[in-house]
Amino acid sequence: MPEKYHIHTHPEAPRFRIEGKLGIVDWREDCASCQNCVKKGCVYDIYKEETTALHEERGYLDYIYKCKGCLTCVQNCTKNILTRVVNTEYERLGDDYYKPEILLTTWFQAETGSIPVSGCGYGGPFSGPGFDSMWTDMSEIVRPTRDGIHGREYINTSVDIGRKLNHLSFNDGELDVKSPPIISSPLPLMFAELPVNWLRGSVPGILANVAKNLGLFSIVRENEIGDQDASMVNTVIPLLNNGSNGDSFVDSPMVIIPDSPDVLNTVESLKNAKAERIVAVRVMASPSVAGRVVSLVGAGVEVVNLVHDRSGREDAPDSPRHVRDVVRDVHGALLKAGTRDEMTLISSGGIALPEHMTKAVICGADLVTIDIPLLLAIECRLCGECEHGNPCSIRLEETEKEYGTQRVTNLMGTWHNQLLEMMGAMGIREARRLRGETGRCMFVEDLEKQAFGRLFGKRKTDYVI
Amino acid sequence: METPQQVLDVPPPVSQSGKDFADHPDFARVDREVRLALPRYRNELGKYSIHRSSACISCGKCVEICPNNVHRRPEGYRNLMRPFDYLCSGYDCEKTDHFCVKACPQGALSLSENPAFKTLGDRRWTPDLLASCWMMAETGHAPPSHLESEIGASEGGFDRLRIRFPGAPPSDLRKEDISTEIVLNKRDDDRPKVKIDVPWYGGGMSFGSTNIRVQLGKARAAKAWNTFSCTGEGGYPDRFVPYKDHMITQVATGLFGVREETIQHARIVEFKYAQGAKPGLGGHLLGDKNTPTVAAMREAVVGTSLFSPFPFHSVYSIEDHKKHLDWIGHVNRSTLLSTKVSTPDDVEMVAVGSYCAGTHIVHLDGCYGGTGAAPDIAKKNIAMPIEYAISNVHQFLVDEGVRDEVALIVSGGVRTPWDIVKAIALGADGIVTGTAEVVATSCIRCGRCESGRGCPRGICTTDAELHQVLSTDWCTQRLVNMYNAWREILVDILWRLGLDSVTALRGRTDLLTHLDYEGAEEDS
Amino acid sequence: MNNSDLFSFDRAEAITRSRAYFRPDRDDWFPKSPEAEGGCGVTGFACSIPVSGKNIYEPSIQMRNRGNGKGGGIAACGLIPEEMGVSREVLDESYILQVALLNPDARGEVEKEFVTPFFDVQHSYMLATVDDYRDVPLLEVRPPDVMRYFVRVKPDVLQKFSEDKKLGFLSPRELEDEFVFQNSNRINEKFYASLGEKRAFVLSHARNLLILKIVGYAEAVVQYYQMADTKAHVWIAHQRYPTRGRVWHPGGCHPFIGMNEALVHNGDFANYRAVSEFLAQRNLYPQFLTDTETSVMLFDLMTRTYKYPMECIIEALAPTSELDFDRLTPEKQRLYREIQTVHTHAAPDGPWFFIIARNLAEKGFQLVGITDTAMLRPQVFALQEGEVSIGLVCSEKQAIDATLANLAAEDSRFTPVADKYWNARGGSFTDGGAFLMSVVPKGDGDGYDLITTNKFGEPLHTAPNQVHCDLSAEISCSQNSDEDASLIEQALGNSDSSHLYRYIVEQIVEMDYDRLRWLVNEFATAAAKRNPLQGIEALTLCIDRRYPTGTKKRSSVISIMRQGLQLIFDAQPLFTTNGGGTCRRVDFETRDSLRGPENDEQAILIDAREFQPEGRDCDSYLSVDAYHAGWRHIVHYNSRGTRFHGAGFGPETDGLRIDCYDNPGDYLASGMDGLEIFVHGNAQDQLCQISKRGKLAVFGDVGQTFMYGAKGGDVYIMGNAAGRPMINAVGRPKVVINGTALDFLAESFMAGDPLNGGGFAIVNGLQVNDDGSVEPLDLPYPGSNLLSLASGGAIYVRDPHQTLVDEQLNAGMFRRLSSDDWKLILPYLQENERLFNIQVERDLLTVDGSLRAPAEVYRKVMPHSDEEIEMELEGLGE
Amino acid sequence: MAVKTTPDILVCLCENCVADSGTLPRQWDQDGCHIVVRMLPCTGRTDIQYLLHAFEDGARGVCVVACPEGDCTLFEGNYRAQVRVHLAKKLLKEIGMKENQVAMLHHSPKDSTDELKEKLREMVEEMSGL
Repeated sequence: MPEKYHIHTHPEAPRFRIEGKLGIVDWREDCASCQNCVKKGCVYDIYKEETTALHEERGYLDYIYKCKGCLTCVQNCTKNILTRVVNTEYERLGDDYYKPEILLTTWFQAETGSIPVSGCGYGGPFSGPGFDSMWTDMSEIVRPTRDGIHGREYINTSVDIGRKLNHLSFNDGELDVKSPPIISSPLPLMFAELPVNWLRGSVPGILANVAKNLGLFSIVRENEIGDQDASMVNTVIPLLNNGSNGDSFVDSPMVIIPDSPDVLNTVESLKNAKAERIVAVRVMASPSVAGRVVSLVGAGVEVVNLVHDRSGREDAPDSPRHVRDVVRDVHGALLKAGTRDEMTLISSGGIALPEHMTKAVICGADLVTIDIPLLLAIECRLCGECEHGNPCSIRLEETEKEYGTQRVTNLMGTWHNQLLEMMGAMGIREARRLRGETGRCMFVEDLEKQAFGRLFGKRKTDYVI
Repeated sequence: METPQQVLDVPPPVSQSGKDFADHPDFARVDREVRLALPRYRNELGKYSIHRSSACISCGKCVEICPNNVHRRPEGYRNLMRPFDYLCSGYDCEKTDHFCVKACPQGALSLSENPAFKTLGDRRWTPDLLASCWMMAETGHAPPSHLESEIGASEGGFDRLRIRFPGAPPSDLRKEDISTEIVLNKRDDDRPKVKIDVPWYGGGMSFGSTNIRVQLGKARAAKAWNTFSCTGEGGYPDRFVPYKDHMITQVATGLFGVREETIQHARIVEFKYAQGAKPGLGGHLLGDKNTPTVAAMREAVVGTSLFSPFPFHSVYSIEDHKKHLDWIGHVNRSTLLSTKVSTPDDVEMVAVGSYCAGTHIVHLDGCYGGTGAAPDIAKKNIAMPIEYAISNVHQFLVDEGVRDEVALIVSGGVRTPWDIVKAIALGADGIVTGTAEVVATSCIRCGRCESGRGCPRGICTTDAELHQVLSTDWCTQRLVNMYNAWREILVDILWRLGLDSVTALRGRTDLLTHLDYEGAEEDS
Repeated sequence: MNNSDLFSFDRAEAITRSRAYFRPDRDDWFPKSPEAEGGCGVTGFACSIPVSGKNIYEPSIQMRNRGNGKGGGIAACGLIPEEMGVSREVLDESYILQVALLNPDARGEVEKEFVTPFFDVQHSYMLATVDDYRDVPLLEVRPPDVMRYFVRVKPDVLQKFSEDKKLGFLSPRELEDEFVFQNSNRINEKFYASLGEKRAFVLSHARNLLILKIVGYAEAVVQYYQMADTKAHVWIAHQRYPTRGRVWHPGGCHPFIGMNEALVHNGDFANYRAVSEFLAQRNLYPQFLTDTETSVMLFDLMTRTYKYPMECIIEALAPTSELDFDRLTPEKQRLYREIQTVHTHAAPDGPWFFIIARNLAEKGFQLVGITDTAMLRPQVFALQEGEVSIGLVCSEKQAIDATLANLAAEDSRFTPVADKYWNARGGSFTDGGAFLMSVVPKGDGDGYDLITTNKFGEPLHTAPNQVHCDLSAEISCSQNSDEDASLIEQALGNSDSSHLYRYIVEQIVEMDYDRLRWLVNEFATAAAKRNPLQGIEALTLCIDRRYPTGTKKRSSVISIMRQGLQLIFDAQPLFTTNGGGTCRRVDFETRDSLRGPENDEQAILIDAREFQPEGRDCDSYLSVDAYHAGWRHIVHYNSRGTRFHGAGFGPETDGLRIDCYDNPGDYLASGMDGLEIFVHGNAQDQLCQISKRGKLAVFGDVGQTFMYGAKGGDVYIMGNAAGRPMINAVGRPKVVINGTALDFLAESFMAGDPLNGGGFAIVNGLQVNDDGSVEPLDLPYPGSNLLSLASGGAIYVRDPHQTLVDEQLNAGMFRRLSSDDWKLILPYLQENERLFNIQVERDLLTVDGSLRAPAEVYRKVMPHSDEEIEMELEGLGE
Repeated sequence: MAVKTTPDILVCLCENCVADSGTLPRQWDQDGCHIVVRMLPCTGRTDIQYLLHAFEDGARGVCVVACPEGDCTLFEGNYRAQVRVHLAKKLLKEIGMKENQVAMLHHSPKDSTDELKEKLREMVEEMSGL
């Protein structure tokens, strides 16, 4: 039983200017230079840099996007020469799945290592596509909440990966069955293999280092695994190419092979090579994936890695389903086949925020894999320059190892704490009990039918999910 | 059997005790009268901005014709003041005869959208809703028509519900006869039948997190309108004693500042099981916010961080909850009991369970409610929006046959009188205001309440310097005005619906339509 | 895998496959339950002799306020053949199939389709009931008629069943069990679950065990089905508090039948869906959709289908975790790791507490109590061993005492006080959070023994070779009466009330019960007239203190002293009668005649019988009126779980003294501000919440969340505190706990610096045995969390052997005891000595026989004060 | 602290001139000069000191791109920018540098971003000659 798992974080300031959302523009000509200028009264002392920036010209605009948006200066200036603008650079950040807010909060978490806390209620849309269309449950009077985050009660977030027995069997008190090999991850997440154009410079080294420190697993493509020292071996999971025999990775804890028509004998040959090594099969999410997974598991596959695209969608010609529906479909099919408890389901793709990890586990995945958030932690801006072959504006490949490691460790620390917050709220103290517990979450289409359907009849258009 | 002598140094009592206030009777007196409560800042943000170029020859033509008092020239001055463009009704004015830009002989005036206005607010509290709330708090009447003051832009819940008005309002119904009273004790027990004049009361903002002047403003506005405000978790400052008939005292999970003395003050005791915005999570007041006055109130020791756990650690089932209610009922024999819960998946079960345990008021706090500080992950993801919870709980209580024995009060995302009508039509008896009251005292929802020295605008802060910017009278007047504006709009809506009281509106879902559902005509 | 387990592994597969046809044809396998419930009241006892149904009556009434009359049920195991109207052989071998007929004409169909074709019916009858259900108090809904059949499966049916389902592996009895189980499932599917309206369902189908449940209180079951005189070895009962669903039929009520066991449970699962999914993959589908049904299905799956040993079943339900896991032996850790890998995701999460009645066929009967790992439900175990032994489990201690009092009235071999009371520590390495009370047949064939073991099989005993007193026998005049008489004169002569106590301590070992009862009786009658207050104090001292009692059981000695006190109390004048004296008595009838004290009246005695547990008619409500009328010394006696003693008096109540006898209920002394309150015995839950000032002394254990949110007060506890003591305490509470706490002691303690005005707690980790000897517990503090997340205050733990480890702390640190610390806590230890006779030198500072310096005995635990932790915690935000 | 590369030509571009969909490279080389684009919330934000500092750092030309007249989102930002550019030209002349090393362009967000690139290319060509 691991002792109380806790990730120690330590603040690590960013190397480059963060694209703030709000800025202040003022017409200095009309300024009456009042003695108690509002700029002196700024509670967050934003303008202190302005005076220095004017003297030594060093990117004088750095400070204006640190404005916290309290409007005190704009509203108090006697000449009303200050006005507030939204930084259009900020609005162009990321893409339609990785919205600017996601980048900003990920950068904050990677910098401070503490979960983002702010005042006033949620200001976003009522609901949204994908994971935004479900709420997790909370419990108060009837089921107690577990207060893990403040460390009152220990909430165990570790999950087991591998094949499990349907039940044990005893012979006059003695356990007389040997359960198959199991590896355990302290968090329900793994580092996925890096998208190709981020395989530059120190980036892969940083992620491997964090995985080693935190005891997490990281998936690496077969040909990218250089010579690793002993300590790395037990946290790296090779992703084998099609038809590779995986001999050079005999003592890795687990390997992943892509699905193919004769994948079963590849699995068998790998298992014969080393029975202790777990073999996972990677399957692309598609409308008919559930049947394929059930047949694979029926044939003895221990772990299935269900892969979606970057915004969590299956590849289907029209209206592709999101992770939350694909995973529930696969989980339900395995349940009906009676084999869900014997295998491990890993969902990849579409996990941008810690709540996505929790919601994916609720929908039925044992654990998830993440890639993009790790890159955001070392300040990537998803500007897409590297995808077009241009040089990276922040030279990601030159990130120092300790700096990058601390940033990603901070992010993992906040993801762990936010997982504890959500599990604590729903009164569950074991991540293994969170899997498939759709009793502890609410889907918007069900709530709509139950509450508004009863009052207003049928919806004109289905809920956009 | 004398006990060992203890070394005691009790922290100094709060400087102004309740007795001080009792001695100045006039201070506690407050009335409903609407008086103009000008904005606290020099440049209030408006939807439009008017620019006066140097071509102006101060002829004063615009001062005469502008009905909204945008252009002013104080007595004895030649030049005009910079235009108060937050009062300007903008392009609507073009079609009228008093359009200052056209009327200006020199063509010195120009009208444009205010660029900073669009950077305000968010999808739930749009800039128009913020400006409407400020105007209501300033004038005490309905906001000007150029502001969209009925719905936000969250594309769901209240924002997709519309009220279905009949053709013509009934001729015989007079607006003065419409009653907006609701009864909070619907049980036939021997506790007083507490009634409030308006179907809402103020939400709890704890001492130690909020400016005492804002809290006093809320308390005095509650007294003026014969409704309630709430002390929040941080204990019961003596300065509330003059308003104890209008102050709900809160027993929260940390049991901070809960003393038999304060429980015996209150006409209503509220059990705070959860807060909508951070359901299922405890709270943590930083050590440096635990000033001597806060420590004295919470009977803690100065400078220690104060943690409130999430659940009541002594309540893990409905019958534990019943014991908890009976305990407070034992300590104060005439108080009403209110149970504030957030909206879990089985909110109907929690509501009917609280009813069985003896509570008079079931207060549901939806997940999109306001907060001084909450993890962002909680605000967005945990618990159900209030709109679903209201209709489910109302229907369930009706099926159980106990709907008329318990007051169902809801909160969390109720922003305008229109939201109140929709909430009551969905099945609530009344609502609790939270963010709306804070916006009335010039909050702009910048979300910086808990970082560093607290709210930069002086509302949710105990910072010695920052909280001087507000005065109790100003806060009181702003809230009295807003309550008046809300009541006028509410009465107007009830009148147009032909209903003579707000209780008649309860559960009338037939008066509502939802734009995404069949049978709803497209939004006008 | 060697072939024997091949055999057992396939055996389980075969049984699971045989249930394949249970799979629901609709695609939504997990419908939402129309009903839901909060916590409830559960109780159960196992006795070495069969006892009548009346006795499950009493604890159920006591816990009526834990239910709301919408559901109650009982189960009885180990019945008497004659009362069942069958022979011994039939009772032992055949199944008692009980079908509840929600509408009477369903009986014909049930029998035609599911009884006559498969079973040889030895005997069957409709259960006798009272004529009109309205005669039974508080029964609003007519309970269903119940048909009871004593059946064996026809051999040919069994043969065909074994072939069809390929169950050749099973022994004949296992095969028959499985057939009965599946047959009942089909009955429920046809007559209850599938069709819209519910017409009938199987109440129970076990051997020598039956379940009855109704929409009403549990005691109404016993009255309505006239079970008051039916005797059985093991009884369990449940008061339900359903909060959802129009309940008109008892389908969803507890207990639920597995195969050979009945289970009641109070609590709620956070992961009901995950548990249902675990069962669904094993072809088991709940039909009544409640947590309890899934619990008994889990239990039956693991006992009958998988044949797990009892210890492993308990581990699967309440997995050992945190520090307790690390303290297990390595091979046990390996075994538990295997069990957890397979079962943790389906272990019930949330507050729960199971009481199970099991029929072990030739090995007798068994009562099992299992608590959840976070110990969130109140649970008390009790044991009384002697010529007749009984083990009890209950949500509240007062219900246990009510049962014993009832039994003692009926059969003098029982005494109203149990020999031993204790709490189980869920998921712990010490007792595993579970206790099994097995009624095992004696070697010589007639009569049974009661063996109590914990999860690990370690037996639990009360003091050996002690005998109970037969309280109903006449008191004969003892031979050395004159010596005792003169002692009584002396005791009453001077004002020292400990005179009698000292005499008793010297003499009691040789005294026989007769002499003791005579002495107490005489003393009481004399004191009642001349000086009742001193008499009360003297006898109270004999109850509070522990001293050697020779071959006499302490529980009987206590009962005798208590009868003496009762004599004094009853002799005091009511308000309605005139007559002087220092005391006035008031009971339920005369409660309106309350008036202030006149001339030399000092104390008011409140007889708590018939008072309500809470509200206007509660005895503590009356005590608040008494205080405002001027009384400054209040005594509560005969209290049975009535609540809020010492609460509701308002601010500044210095000078008020309250004494509570028997079973004061929850929330005692909550909010006290200056008063002094003494509890002469064990206290229940939520004691001393938000206490501000004043003093509390408890001559026994205290329950859950003791001193929750306390602001101050001097508190002395002779025994243990259960879960979460002093959580969220602020200000300056000062507490001495002589025993220990289950877990989460002083969590979020925010009581400043103890050395200048702050608060602290002293944990001595001792156990005061019945004979007054004081011995250290094996671990002063076994919990996994101590002073977690605190920002003030300190805990002084008597831990001479340095057993406390860092993993128990969270943002706390150990510090050596300084001389100032000792100067601070010494006066409290001296007061502790004065109250409980736990002496500072003899018991606290001597370790393995040698006197030690305080710093070597006590360790100080205080919050980690440096900035680093503060900053990290600060990062978590409010 | 921004990326410290000394631009030969500094372009101060108002963010609102660039259509939402358009993307503009931040730095490129043309005719032997290194061009760096600095995005501004509004050209009203340009300060004469910043323009002159660019020259101190060795820039050979500065160009300010603002919204067309009367179409500035902040109502008078581009008007103030014209005043400052005019003043900067005067100062450059005084210290003997060529006036047209500071230039001002107008571009409307409605026109396509390629047109903007074209204008910039011409301007750079002209400036590189100085």
